[in-house]
Order: sequence, then structure tokens, then C-alpha cells
Amino acid sequence: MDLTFTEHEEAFRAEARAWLEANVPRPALPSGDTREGFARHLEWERMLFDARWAVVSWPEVYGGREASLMEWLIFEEEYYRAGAPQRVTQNGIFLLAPTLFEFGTAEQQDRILPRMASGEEAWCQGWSEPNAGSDLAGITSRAVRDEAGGGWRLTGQKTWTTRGAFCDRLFGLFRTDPEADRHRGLTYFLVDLGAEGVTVRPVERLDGDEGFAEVFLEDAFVPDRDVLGGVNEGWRVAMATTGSERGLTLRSPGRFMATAARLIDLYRRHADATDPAVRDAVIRGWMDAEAYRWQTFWTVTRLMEGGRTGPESSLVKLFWSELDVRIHATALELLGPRAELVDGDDAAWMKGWQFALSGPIYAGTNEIQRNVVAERVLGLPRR
Amino acid sequence: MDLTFTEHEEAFRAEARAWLEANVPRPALPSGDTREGFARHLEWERMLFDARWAVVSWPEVYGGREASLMEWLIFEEEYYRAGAPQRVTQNGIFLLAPTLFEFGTAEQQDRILPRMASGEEAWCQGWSEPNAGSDLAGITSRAVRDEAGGGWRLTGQKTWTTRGAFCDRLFGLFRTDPEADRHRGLTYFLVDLGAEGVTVRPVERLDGDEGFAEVFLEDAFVPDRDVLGGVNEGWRVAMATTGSERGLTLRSPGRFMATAARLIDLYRRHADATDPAVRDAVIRGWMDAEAYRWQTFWTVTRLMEGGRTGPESSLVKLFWSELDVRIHATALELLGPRAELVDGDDAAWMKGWQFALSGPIYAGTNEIQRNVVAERVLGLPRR
Amino acid sequence: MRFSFTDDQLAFRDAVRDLLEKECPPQRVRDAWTNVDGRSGAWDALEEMGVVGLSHPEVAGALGVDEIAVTLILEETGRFGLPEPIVEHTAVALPAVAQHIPEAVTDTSLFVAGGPMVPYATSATALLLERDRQLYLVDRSAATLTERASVDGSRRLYAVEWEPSNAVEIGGPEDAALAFDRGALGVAAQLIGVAQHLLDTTVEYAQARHQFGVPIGSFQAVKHHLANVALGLEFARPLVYRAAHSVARRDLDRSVHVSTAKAHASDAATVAARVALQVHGAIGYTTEYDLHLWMKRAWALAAAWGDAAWHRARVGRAILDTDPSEEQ
Amino acid sequence: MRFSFTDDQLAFRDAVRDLLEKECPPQRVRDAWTNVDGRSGAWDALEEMGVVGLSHPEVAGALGVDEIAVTLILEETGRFGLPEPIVEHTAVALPAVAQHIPEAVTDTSLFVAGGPMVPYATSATALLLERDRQLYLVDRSAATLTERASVDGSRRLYAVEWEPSNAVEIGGPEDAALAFDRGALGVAAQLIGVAQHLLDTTVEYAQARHQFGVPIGSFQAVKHHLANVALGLEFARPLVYRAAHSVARRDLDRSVHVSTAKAHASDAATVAARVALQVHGAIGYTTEYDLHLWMKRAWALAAAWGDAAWHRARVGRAILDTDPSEEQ
Repeated sequence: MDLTFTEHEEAFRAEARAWLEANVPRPALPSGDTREGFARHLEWERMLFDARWAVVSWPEVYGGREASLMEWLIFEEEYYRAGAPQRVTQNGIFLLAPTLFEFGTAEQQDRILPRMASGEEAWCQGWSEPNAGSDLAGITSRAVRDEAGGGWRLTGQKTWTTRGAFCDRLFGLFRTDPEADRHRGLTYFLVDLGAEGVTVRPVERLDGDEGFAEVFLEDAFVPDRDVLGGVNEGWRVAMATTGSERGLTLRSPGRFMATAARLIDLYRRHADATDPAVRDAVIRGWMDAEAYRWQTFWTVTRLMEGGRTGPESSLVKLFWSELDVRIHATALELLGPRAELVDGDDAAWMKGWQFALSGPIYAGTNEIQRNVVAERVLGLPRR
Repeated sequence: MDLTFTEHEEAFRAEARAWLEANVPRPALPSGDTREGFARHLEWERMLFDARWAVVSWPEVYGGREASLMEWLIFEEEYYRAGAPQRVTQNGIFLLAPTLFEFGTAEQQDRILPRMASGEEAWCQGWSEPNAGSDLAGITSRAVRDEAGGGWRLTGQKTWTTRGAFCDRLFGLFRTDPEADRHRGLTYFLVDLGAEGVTVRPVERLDGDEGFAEVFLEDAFVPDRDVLGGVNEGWRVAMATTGSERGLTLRSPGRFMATAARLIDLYRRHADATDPAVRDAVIRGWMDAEAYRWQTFWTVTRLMEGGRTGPESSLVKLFWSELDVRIHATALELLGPRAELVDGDDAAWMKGWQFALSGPIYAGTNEIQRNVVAERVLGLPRR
Repeated sequence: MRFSFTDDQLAFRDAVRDLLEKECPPQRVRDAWTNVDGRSGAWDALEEMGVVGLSHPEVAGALGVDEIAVTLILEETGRFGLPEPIVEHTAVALPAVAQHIPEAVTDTSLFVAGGPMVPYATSATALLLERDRQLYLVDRSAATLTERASVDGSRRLYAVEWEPSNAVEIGGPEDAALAFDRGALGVAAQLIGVAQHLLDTTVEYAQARHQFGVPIGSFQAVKHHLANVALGLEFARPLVYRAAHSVARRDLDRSVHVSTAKAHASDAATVAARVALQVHGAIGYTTEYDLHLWMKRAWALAAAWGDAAWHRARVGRAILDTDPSEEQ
Repeated sequence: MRFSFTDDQLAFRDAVRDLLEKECPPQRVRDAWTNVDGRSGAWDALEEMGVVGLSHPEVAGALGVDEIAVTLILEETGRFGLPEPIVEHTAVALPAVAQHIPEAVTDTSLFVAGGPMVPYATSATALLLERDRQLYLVDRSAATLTERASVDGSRRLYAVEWEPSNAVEIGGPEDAALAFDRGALGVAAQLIGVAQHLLDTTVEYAQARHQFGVPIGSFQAVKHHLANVALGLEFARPLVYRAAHSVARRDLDRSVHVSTAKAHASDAATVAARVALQVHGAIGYTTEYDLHLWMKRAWALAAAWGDAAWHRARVGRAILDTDPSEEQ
């Protein structure tokens, strides 16, 4: 056990910190979940890519640095510490890319990954449907073979597609064998949102941003080369991605350490007027962020030594999503009657609170995650 | 709405307070869940009975005062305020008696109630069996007709029988029709624990007291006159009693007001050494006891105006049982490293903590109570 | 001891409920987010019915109406999401102004109370404000109003700058304390209504929405979430009614009762909003669905007139920091 | 950064686990409640194996063992419910005594640390005690011991009266602080083991126990209770290992790390005990069933060496009350 960073890791941190300090936009960009903000965020993504900070853990050939998992964590700590912009490319980079690395052909990887890394092509996910939310296997959107065209015709509706109104392409599951069982007969498609037959309707999110979209497909054509991982293999392929979504790639500790640090700063500004009971909640927030950090280092060391993530990733999702809610709730308590304001200096907390509330819902509700922990980690019987 | 007590109610309170101040034993009696303590508690019950405080809400002919529900609450507030002994007769008085009043024959009422009220005959309940806990309808103890003897022969095992080792008689359900559905074919029997074929084995409780017993029956005879409410009618009859158990008769607000007052006293003695976070928990304890008190007055007014209790009694059971756990947890926090002591001045808190932990388990676990609230109060579908 | 409402009080409550059901449907609440002044239109109907002016001492005296009846009505305004400042005007400012400067009250005057922000200040005739435990009436034109944005877009909030020298002093510490307690009690009642609406609509959704081939309301986790909401509401509601009684009777422990009620009501509504969103899932996370109107109201009112932590601290000072020998 | 144990550390841990499985079955823990001195008998085997004296600087130096290895072993002693004072002797007192007065250590000496109560004091050679931030060694005969009863009947507790004038001063504030942190770390490790045992046995029970025709572990409410226990444990455990590293390396923030670990470990074990009892129901409420031995250990250790609230307050002083400009 050695909990000091290596010289190499420290150098990596110093390089990241210096670049971020010099380049993070000030003042902060407008929300990336609005049309204007999204465009500004893509410019930032291009800067990251040009300096090879967009996808640090990827191979150099796709714009990465082949950073270790530990270095990736270090980069994330520095990224959030610097208050750098949200990653509007994250659904592609963190959810689709791992699946592409595992299941994609060399042609797909070469064609898709560089444009994803640079932000030239922005990806959104198309999992949910109106009647397939928590019950993902309830998908009814279908793909019918178009032998002549050398591809598939997709028809159906996807919903809660984050930033779908601004993205170029969508990845998701469609039913290719209507006769098969619920979890079978699904295929993982990469869909061009500009294709004929695709309509995207923005949906306003709780916090007022156009963060969501509904995507309607009617006989939209997808060529064979945009099938990922084999026809009727979609469930297996997708599960690899949802594992990433729940696990450490989506919510690195740096994010919560930065939030806890902001909470402490808020506390210091309001301490005089604060009921002492809230002080305890501030301390808990900081301690829990520490717990998240060290559990991550613990897990990452195991992964670097050859282990694999399993259903334990559900514990991670439960912890970060509920921690995020608790920290924001504490901030609102500190703000008291000013908590409701969505303008002015402290407005980020009410906005962040609303965003935090999505954490226990998306990527598998926390009720489902607790089932997974009970059944697959602890071995309790399914009903 | 008039939240002042009437002159009559105030006079009743004053009379109760004066009597209790003059008569409550000092120092406190040993635990009524030990053999010696039980005997001492029965002496106290006799004193209560002689002064007509044992069963204030009962008819005068059975030793009561025909007190209103509101007066009963007032008596309970005074009883706990005075730190008077636990009521070792409570299972008879609060659980069996309401059923006797509703379903018993005049002969049964006249024979049983006076001896119950005076403590001459102590009753325990026999609901649970090793394989029928939460699932009460899973009872397998059976009663076979003994036509010649004019009664029934009971065989089986009852468990978690509170103070069963010290009591004279047991009430419980036995299966009289083995062919019938789970909830049918049960009969409510009143069993003499001294009868041939009955063996009582004390079981030590978490806190070290002999509070539980297992009761083994082998062909034990019960005469027909000790069937309560009709053969094969046991489930319906028993449900009336479990309603009382969950509802207000078992846990009157006076109990939690007294506990909250003791918590405040403890806080005052430890305030200097106390982390301010615990202060908030003390305040919550007091406020929640207030909430319990006023919800009770609200309910009792409705009952006095002709309403009936329904599945809402599950909300009451959830609230008091979890409040009791929270108050005791706060007291242990105040005690810090001395919390583990079970001797000395503050030992009552650790003992009370262990007792409080039984609240969310007995009389229907809180998991089952939440199901009841969801299904029968809110109308959510059963699975 | 008789802890229930009179038939008259309940009948009046029912009449207000009927009116709001008709005049204040969710679409009106939604419209109030985007129209000029945040008004739902239900106000005029309430005025006509006599609800808005009900707390004027002359009216209240004639009808035998007190804070108990008003509280019951405010609960309904919470349930229907009425955006207008009925707490600030009817529950707080009108009785204070009418008592101290009756000539200031006309048929069209609207008074709003508050602090540090005041809702609907630009629509008001005058503002009831406190400084250094004194109560002042400030003409709208004598105050500098700066619009602030609330998470609840129908609450038109304004920061107010004003000077006592440009205001009429209408009461001392006891009047200021009574005004504050009336405000906290009023939003506590509204929070109960908001929580009830959130519970009702979420139960309905859980019955209708199917996943895995069954209604989601048949999952034990969803059942227990909703049971917890019912639990909070069941034990908060009587505290609000008890506090109303204490305010109406000027009970000596009035402030402790109001704080206990407001803390529990804030918590009940906050939990109700949390569970409502979790059970609805993504559909609750859009502004196209009505749920957000009530969630945001719950967040705003839970913090207004002292949040739960503030009120618990006030109770704490009364029950922990006094000499025990003084207690009953 | 490499946050894992060495193969040697794990092999030693496994050997201790094997030994305890054999020498410290639940019946031995139960016996320790009623026998003369609260000893399980496993102590001698641990002594023979070298575990008891492992922290003696000479032994530790020779074997390359530090607080990290000791922590891993203490976790096992918690899992098996070892009643003897291995934290008080091996983790805290022995290294302090051996460092400052090596000649006081013999093959048979048993030192216990603590305060305000000391476990197993009558079995000890001498007691390691703190007063006014100075660390003292007090011969057992120089202290007045009064037996106190713990809810965990195997923890033989004594209140100690003593005078510095009858004691040997062996260290100053830094030694006292290190001793305290070692104690808090040691019980934190034991609490992790206790919580793991409670989780494991409760999962087993929920799989086996049937009600309503199905295993109770198939009910979602039971699943979620147990998932919450797993959650607390998953995030407490690395904090304990991190704190062990900080103590071993004398990290400047050692005390903050120890407090963070102890607070989380106390909470994880308290939740584990609460859920264990609730899932077991009445059978867990008897002393005939083994569960109570571990629940009571959890309650006792959660409060020993500073409870969660105390440790959070210590962290708070470090992170909230310092000048932010001094921070990294």
C-alpha cells in the first residue's frame, strides 16, 4: 500500500493543472444544455482535444495519452478543481466509446472515435422509450431489414435523450426480431439524427434548460456498417455500456470533492447565521466525498491489478447520486430563504439541486440499483 | 375547535395526579419482565384497581370509571409523567379486553374482566409461532374437538409470548378446520396455562430479562366456554385485537412526552460536552412527541364524534415505534462513551434503547405496516 | 378538548375548494409563470366570494371567522397551487393594516408582507415590513423594488430597499411577532395542501404507470416511499391546526406551536416532492408535465418564513434554554 | 498510488482468520459473558501465533509489520467477536510502552489503554492512561478499579481512579494523540468486521427464513435494507485502510483521516445492527440466538474511542475552522 502519487503521476497532475489554469474559460460558459451553450461547449471540447486532454485514457492514435486509470482520476480531480465546463461530449466518450473499444470493428473505431473525441460529432444515447424506462427490455422501437439498401429501417420513439436536440448521432437499441424474448432480438444501432425519417423534439427539463429530446423515427435508414456488435446481440452489448454509466466513468470523485469544497466555502460565508445542526451536515458532505474518493482509489487499484467491475458498480451509483442530493440539500439549508433564487451569486445551488435530483433516477433508478446489490452482490433471491 | 380541557377533564387530571404523586412506588420497581419484578408489579396493579385507576375507561361494574377516550389520554399523560410502573397487565387490558367487550358473552365478560382488571389473573398473548410471525395466517397449532369433554384439545407451539412465564392465561388462535383456507378455520381460544399438557419455557430477551416465553401444548384441554367469538371465526375476531395493538391503546402520547422530557433533562446535564448537532436531534424528539400527541387528540376527537379507526392505525404504529427508536438513539449520542453502561444513573437509556428496537418488529413489522398504509390507506395495488 | 372543525368551517372550506377546482386548474398555475404579473385569475373569484378580505377584523368579527378558518382555506390554496400572495395579504398584512390604520384599507388595496424578499410587490398598494422588531407599512412608491427570479416562476419576488423614515410605523415587537407567526402558519397550511396534492397525483401515477408488466405502485419500494409521505403528512397536519388555534387564541406558547408546525410542514412537503419525482422518474423531470409546478412551490415555501432548521432552532431556544423550574 | 494490501499482509490476515474460525467460535464469545474474566481462550493461540506481540517495535521492525497489517487483523477480530482487549493492548499500549520503557515489557505483560473506562483492567499488568494531554503508565496496583457493566457482557469494563503522582509519565501530547488515534483506528477496524459479520449472517437468515410462502429475502423492503448495509460498509472500509496508512506513515492529517474512518465505521456498524435485528425479527431479540453478541459489540465499539458525532466534530474543527488559505 502506497498512497502517495508517483513522480510520474505528480507530473501528470502538474501538467493538467497548469493547462487548465491557463485555459478554463472565465467567466463560466452558459449551460451546455441550451443551444447556445452547447455550441460554446463544443469549442471548449475542441481546445481540450487539440491539447490532448479530451480523452486522456484513449490510445494516442485517437487523440489520447494512454493514461492509466489512476491518471484519469487525477485529471478529473484537476478538471473539477479548476471549475472547468461540463463535458457535453460525455455520453459519447464515457458511454459509447467503451462499447466501441470492446465490440466495434476496426473500421468503426477508426471512423467514429476521432470525430467523437474532437467534438466534431456529438453523440446522444437512445435507451429510454415512453414505455421502457426502468424496464429497459420493454423496448418496442423496431428495425426492419432493408436488403436492397444494405441496412435497416428504424421506426419508433426514443425519449429523455439528453442533449438530443443538439447532437449529431444517437446510439441505442432497436428490436430486430419481434418473435424473440424480451432481452433477445435487440440490436445496437448507431443512428444519424440528420437522416430522413428522423424528427427531434426538444423537451424542457426541470431546471428550464432544453436538456432532453424526444426522437421520432419513421423508416429511417441505417447502413449495416452502423450496427454495433452483431444483429440480435444488442442487450449483451448495451449492458457493457450501462455498466460504465453506473460505475466510475460517469461520476469521478473530483466532481464531488469540488462540490464539497464549494459547500465549505458557502458555509464559511454563512456560518454566523447558520444553525449549528447544518454544520454537521457540511462536515458529513466533506467526509462522504472523501469516502467516495478512497473507495474509487481502492477499486481502481484492483482494476489496474487485473480485476473487473461487476454488480458492485451499483453501490457506486447509489453512493454518488445520493451524496450529490445530500450536499445540495445542505447548501439550500445554508441559503435559507434565499435558496429559492435562481438568479444572483448562489443560483448555482438551486440549479445544481435540480440536476442532483436526476441522479437517483437516470442510468437505472436507485430502487433498481438496490435490487441489483441485494440480488447480485449479496445473493438474495429474486422474487 | 377548543383545545382547552373542560373543567371536568381538569378535575379528572388533578385527581389522577394527586393519587399518583402519593402512591407511585419510590424507588422504581424492578423490571416487570423478571419473576420478582412481575410479582411486585401485580401488587401495584392491585393498588391501581382498588383506587379504580386500573381500567379507567371500563364500566364501573368491572372496576372502571367509564372515562371518555380523552380522559383516558389524560390519565395516561399523568401516569407516565409520574414515572409510574409499566403495566404488566396490559396485554389483557388493552388487547384481550376490547375483543371480549366486542365478541364475548355476558358470562365470559363477568367471569374474566374483573379478575383481569385486578391483576388476579394475568393474561399473555399467543399469536406468534415459529413459522407464523409476520405471516400470522401461517398458524399450524391445532385444536381437535373433544365432544365427550365438551371442549377442545390443543396441540402446538406458541412463541415470543411476552411475560408468558409469569402469566396465568393465554389468548390466541388455533386451527380448528385444517381443510379451510389460511385465514379461515381458525378459532380464538382462552387457554389456562396451568392446564395439563401445557409447558412454558422462559426465553431471555435482548436486554437480559426473561421477557419472552415459548408455550408448548400437547392435548391441552380447553372447555367450550373459553372459545371467544365462535368456532372458525378466529381471524375476524383477532383482527379486532391486532387493530387495538397497533393503534392508540398500546402507546399513548403520555409515554413519549415523558421520554422526550427525560431526554431534555439528559441534554441539560450534558449540554456542555455535547456536539451541537445532537441538540437538533433533541429538539426533533420533543417536536415529534408533540406531533404524536396532537395527532392523537385529532383522532380521538373524531372517534368521540362517532368515527372509527381503520388502516390509519398503521401510520400511528409506524410513528410511535420509530420515534421511540430515534429518541433513544439521541440519548445514547448524548451519553457518548458511557452509552454502553447498563449500570449506574443513566442505564435506563440503554435498556430503553433495546426495548425501543422491539417496537418496529412486534404487532406487525413496520415493513408490513407500510404495506398496509400503501395498499389500504393510499389504494396502491397488491402485488 | 375538542380538536375538530365546525360544520361551518368545513362547509366554507368545501366552497373554496369547489371554486379553486374551477378557477385554478393546473393550466392557470402554469400560465402564471409566463404572463405579465404572475396572476392566475382565480384571485378575482376569491375576492368576490369574500375570501380575500375575510381577515379584515370587521368582516371576521361579523362572520365569526378567525385564523382557524383561514388556515383551512390556505391549505386549499396550497393544494390547488394558487400563485397569488394570499398568505402575504389575507393572512398577514390585511388584519395588521386594518387594525392599526383602518382608513388605509380600500376595496382595491393589496398589501403584501415578507422579507428579505417580497412576492408580488409591484402589484401591491403597500408592503408590510419589519425592521428592528418594529412593523411598518411602506407605500409601494416609497420602496425600491428589484426583481429576483424564484425557482417557482409564478412567485414574482422582489428584493426591497426602504427606509423607516419613508414608512408608517404601525406596531411594535408583539405586532411584528404576530405578523411573522401568521405568515409562517399560513405557508405551513399551504405546504400541507401542496404535499397532499403531490401525494395524490403520485399515487395516481403509480397506479397507472406499468413497468415489468405491473403497475409500479405494486413494488414494495414505491409503496414504502409513498407510505412515508403519508406518514409525514398525517403527523404534520394536526400541528398546523393546533398552531392555528394558538394564533387565534393568542396562546402564550404560540410561537413554539407555529414553529413546530412550520418545521413539520416544510419537512412533509420536501419529502413529498422528493418522492413524487423519484416515483415519476424522467417524466417528472420535464416542465411539460405539471408535477414540477408543485415541487417548486414546495421548495420555495419550505424555505419561506423560516425553513425547518430555523424553526427547530427557535423551538430549541424555548424548550432547552429556559429554566426548567419555570416549566409546567 | 497503489491502494491494496501486499500478498504477505493478506496471507497473514488469512492465517489469523483460520485461527479465529477454529479458536473463537460464537460459543467462546458467549462463554466470555459468564466466565470469570471475560476471556475467550483464543488469546493464547493468538499469542502463540505472534499476533498479540506483533506491534512491539522490535518484532514489527523485524517482520516489516506496521499499523496497516495490524488493522487488517483487527478487522478479523471484530468479525469473529474476539472479546479480549487486542485493540487496547496490541494496537495502543504495547507499542507505546515498548518505545518509551522497553524494560517494562515482559513475556506475560498485558497492557490496556482507555478512558474514561478501561476494559479488562483487572487482568492487566499496567494501564496506559492520559491526563492533560500527557501519557502515563499506571501499575494496576496503583489504580482503584470499579467494575462497570457494559451492554456487551464480554467487555469487562472498569472505571479507573488514579493519580499521576503514582504513575510513570511516558509521553507528551504527540504520544497521547498517537495513542488515541491508534485506539480509534483499531476499533474502527473491528467495527468493519462486526458489520460484515452482521451483514453475512443476516443475508443467510433472509435466504433461509420463509414467510408468506417465500424467503423473506425476496421482499424488496428486506433487499433494500440489506443493500443499505452493504453500501455503508463498502464506503467505510477503504477509509479505515486509508487511516491505517496515515497512522503508519505519521501523515500530518492523520487525525482527520482516523476520525473520518471511525465515524463511518461506527455508522456502518450501527446501521448493520439495526437492519440485522429488523430482518431477523423476534428471534434476533433473544439472547439464545447469537446475533445479540454482535449487535451489542457494535453498540459498544461505536461509542468507544469517540462516537461518530464526536469524530465528525473533530473533522469539522480541522476543515471548517482553519484558514482556507493554508489549505492545499
